[in-house]
Amino acid sequence: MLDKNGIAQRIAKEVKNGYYVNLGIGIPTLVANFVRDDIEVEFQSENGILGMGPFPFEGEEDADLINAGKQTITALPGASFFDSSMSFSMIRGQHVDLTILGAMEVAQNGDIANWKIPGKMVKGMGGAMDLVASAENIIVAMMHTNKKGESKLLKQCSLPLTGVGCVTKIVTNLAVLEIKDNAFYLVERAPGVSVEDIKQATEGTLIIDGEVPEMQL
Amino acid sequence: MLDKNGIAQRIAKEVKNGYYVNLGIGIPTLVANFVRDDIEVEFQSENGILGMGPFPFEGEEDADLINAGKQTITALPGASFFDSSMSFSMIRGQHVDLTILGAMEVAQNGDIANWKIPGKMVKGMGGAMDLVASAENIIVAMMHTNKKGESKLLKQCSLPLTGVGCVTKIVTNLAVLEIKDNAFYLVERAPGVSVEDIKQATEGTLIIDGEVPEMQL
Amino acid sequence: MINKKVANVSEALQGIQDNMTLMLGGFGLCGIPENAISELVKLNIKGLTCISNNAGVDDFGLGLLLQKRQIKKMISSYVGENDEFERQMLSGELDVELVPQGTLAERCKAAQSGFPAFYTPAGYGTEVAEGKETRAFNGKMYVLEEAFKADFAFVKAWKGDEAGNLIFKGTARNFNPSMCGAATITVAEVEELVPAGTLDPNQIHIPGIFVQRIFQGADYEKRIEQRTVRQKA
Amino acid sequence: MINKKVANVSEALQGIQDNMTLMLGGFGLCGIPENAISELVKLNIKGLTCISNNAGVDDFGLGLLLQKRQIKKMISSYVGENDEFERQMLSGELDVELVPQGTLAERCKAAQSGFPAFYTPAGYGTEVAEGKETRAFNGKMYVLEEAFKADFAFVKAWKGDEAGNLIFKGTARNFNPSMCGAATITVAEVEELVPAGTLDPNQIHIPGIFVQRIFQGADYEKRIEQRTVRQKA
Repeated sequence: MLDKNGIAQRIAKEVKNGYYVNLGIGIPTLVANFVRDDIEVEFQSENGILGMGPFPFEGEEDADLINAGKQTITALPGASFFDSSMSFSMIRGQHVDLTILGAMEVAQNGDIANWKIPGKMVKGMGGAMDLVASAENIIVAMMHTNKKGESKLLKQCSLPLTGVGCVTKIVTNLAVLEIKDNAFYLVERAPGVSVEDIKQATEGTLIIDGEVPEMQL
Repeated sequence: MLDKNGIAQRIAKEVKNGYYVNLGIGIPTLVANFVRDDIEVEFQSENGILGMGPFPFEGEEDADLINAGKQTITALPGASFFDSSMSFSMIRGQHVDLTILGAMEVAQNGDIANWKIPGKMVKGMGGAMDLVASAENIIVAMMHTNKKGESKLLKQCSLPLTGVGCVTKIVTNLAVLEIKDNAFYLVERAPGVSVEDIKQATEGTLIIDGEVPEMQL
Repeated sequence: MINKKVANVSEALQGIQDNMTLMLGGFGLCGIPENAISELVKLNIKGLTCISNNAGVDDFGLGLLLQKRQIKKMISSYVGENDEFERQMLSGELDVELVPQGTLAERCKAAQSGFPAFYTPAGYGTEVAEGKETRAFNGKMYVLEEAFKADFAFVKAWKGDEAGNLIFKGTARNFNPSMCGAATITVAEVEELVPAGTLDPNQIHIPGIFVQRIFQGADYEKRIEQRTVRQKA
Repeated sequence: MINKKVANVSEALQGIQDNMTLMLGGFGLCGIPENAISELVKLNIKGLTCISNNAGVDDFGLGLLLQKRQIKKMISSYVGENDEFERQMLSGELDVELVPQGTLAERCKAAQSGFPAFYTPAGYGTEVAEGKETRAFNGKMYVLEEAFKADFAFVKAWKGDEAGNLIFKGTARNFNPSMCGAATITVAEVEELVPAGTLDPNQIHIPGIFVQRIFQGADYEKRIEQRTVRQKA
């Protein structure tokens, strides 16, 4: 079973040479720490930077340089700043190659819910609705089950949707899964996790096609 | 009767303090020469400059600095350069206060035709359709009649339209006219031109309301 | 050159009234019009509808207006950093319209550019699209979203000149450029106001035609919301 | 940093084929991709559809492609400076679609930004609107115009870096920025190509994400179409 860093580490393997990548808040942010040094990648943050670097050293924070999570960041050589409209031109125009974000629920038809729980304070969708509706390549990073132990991979989302039919890949603490033909296809097991464990934790239709390899990190 | 410079001189009086102005090719270009020095005005050229200055001195031409007529120009202090999309945001968004352009025909309902003569080589509308469809304040600068002596102020345009119901004021070699209620209202006579001369040269409905003053240049 | 310079924030806000709709630039606390917000607090303008990506924190940014109950409605994409906001929203004192971030930016930009409405894929199939026209183009579904209408836009730039030309810095740019010219009156406050002709005309982000009033702001706090650092190796 | 640098114009045009649709930046002869046009002539690519505000003059710019009958169709706003163009159009050899200038820019920009279509007032009530959807918003009529689709966009910038970031100069900017990322492959040629990190990230007009290939152009003629001067007093 993976921890949050393990999920991020596995997702980092999906980041290919030449990719522009948008990372959501939470586990996705950790992915940057695990991307191989020998490939060319640029991180986009939707508040207006391409070529985002690591957090600044103590004392070098710049109030005018933050990411979408409002954290102080740095800019790498080759970076650029732009306004929100151009930022979403990059996203909507499918110039960003990969979007990684968290979710509360994913359905087997690719629907995703990650912004609102009825009855609780609604903080807003931020850029998530634009990202999921626009990106061709979306990976969801999340725990397989919620705090109550209930599956987050469902036949149908119960929470208000963020986007419809948009998720193609999910990496959880238990498995890597792909969505097609209205089902979750089990692609890899996390280290030490059995197919049976994954079946137990998945409410939606789970397709197991032959031997399922353990993931290599 | 005015010549082209006279028409430009009369139109210059319509240019008010604080106006951003787009000047078309031909007579409108001459207007810049007659704008009072004591008011603040900026000229926009739709190929991407605000704060356009006069032509450069010999030897100071810059191939990267032209106006919409492809002529070499200069930039005044406070000028800015921008792309075509932003340029038409200024125009479509009605940030440009006054548009002055030429015409082949104007109809008494405000329709304008200035881009195409069937059977002749069509050069294109350039930015004229965007300008006339967007601007709230359009002045047409033209001769009252064409080379054959036929009126260019018509009940209805015979040529393909550039825009519908958009012209509000016309300055010709004979008169200043306003368009309202589907008619041309005679506002001023050019020096030495009689109301009768203007009647003769106007095919569309001409409204003469009381004494018509001679224009002051 | 058309001079847009006004003496101070007080002159810049001339004409502001209760129940107006305002656009305010900034992302989180980054690039917000601090001087304009302070003046709105001082003038105690009430019943405001604020179009702004976020709602500040309890004691800074738009949070200052919320404390004094000056805001009737917020139109934002994310409002989660503010306890007073939560209290007012849950009690029904504050009306909130949540808009996807890219849609928020483009509804401003559309107003700037004279586009009445636009089709975006964001929010299709969600409650954001409820009651709105949806339409397929090339097999993909889009939602029709309308341009905003606002009375004042308050933006913050790094440098500006008397002609109203603006240059932004870093990610403090964010929503500010798209709000310029998107309201009846755009007020720009800048950290440094220079004479016309000082800025390179190639480097201007927003030409002065989109700005009605400009002034040099004072006492910028530029508070950092999430100070995050790494250790030197 | 994702490196977009290619060695030369030949490498930059890899994959170009007959019958493709191209976008080409420039206004008149100002800011045109001179190197890409020369290479298209050299490769003798035929049957092209060219989206470009103008069609060059007889012996420069797109006129060079017209001379060799490489263009099947032009999509432009103004084409009046070219005798060969006129001859081919009147004889029916060349297909021409005239588009209002602002609409031309925005059909490129829409492709760049992922907007399938947009409503503009330009051309309403004229033959440009024939066969197109029209619609009223707030009592004003608009025409629905669709985003362009193109295989290659050829743009010319002043400075660029290896990451593909671009800076334009003067009015040579014009249509170039809106065409970046509006085609499957965007090729930028620049007068000066510098290492990544050299350009101020605040001053970049087009971020490298919109550019697939960049190279330093050679032998820019930058011909002036209408040399106009005034006399010293």
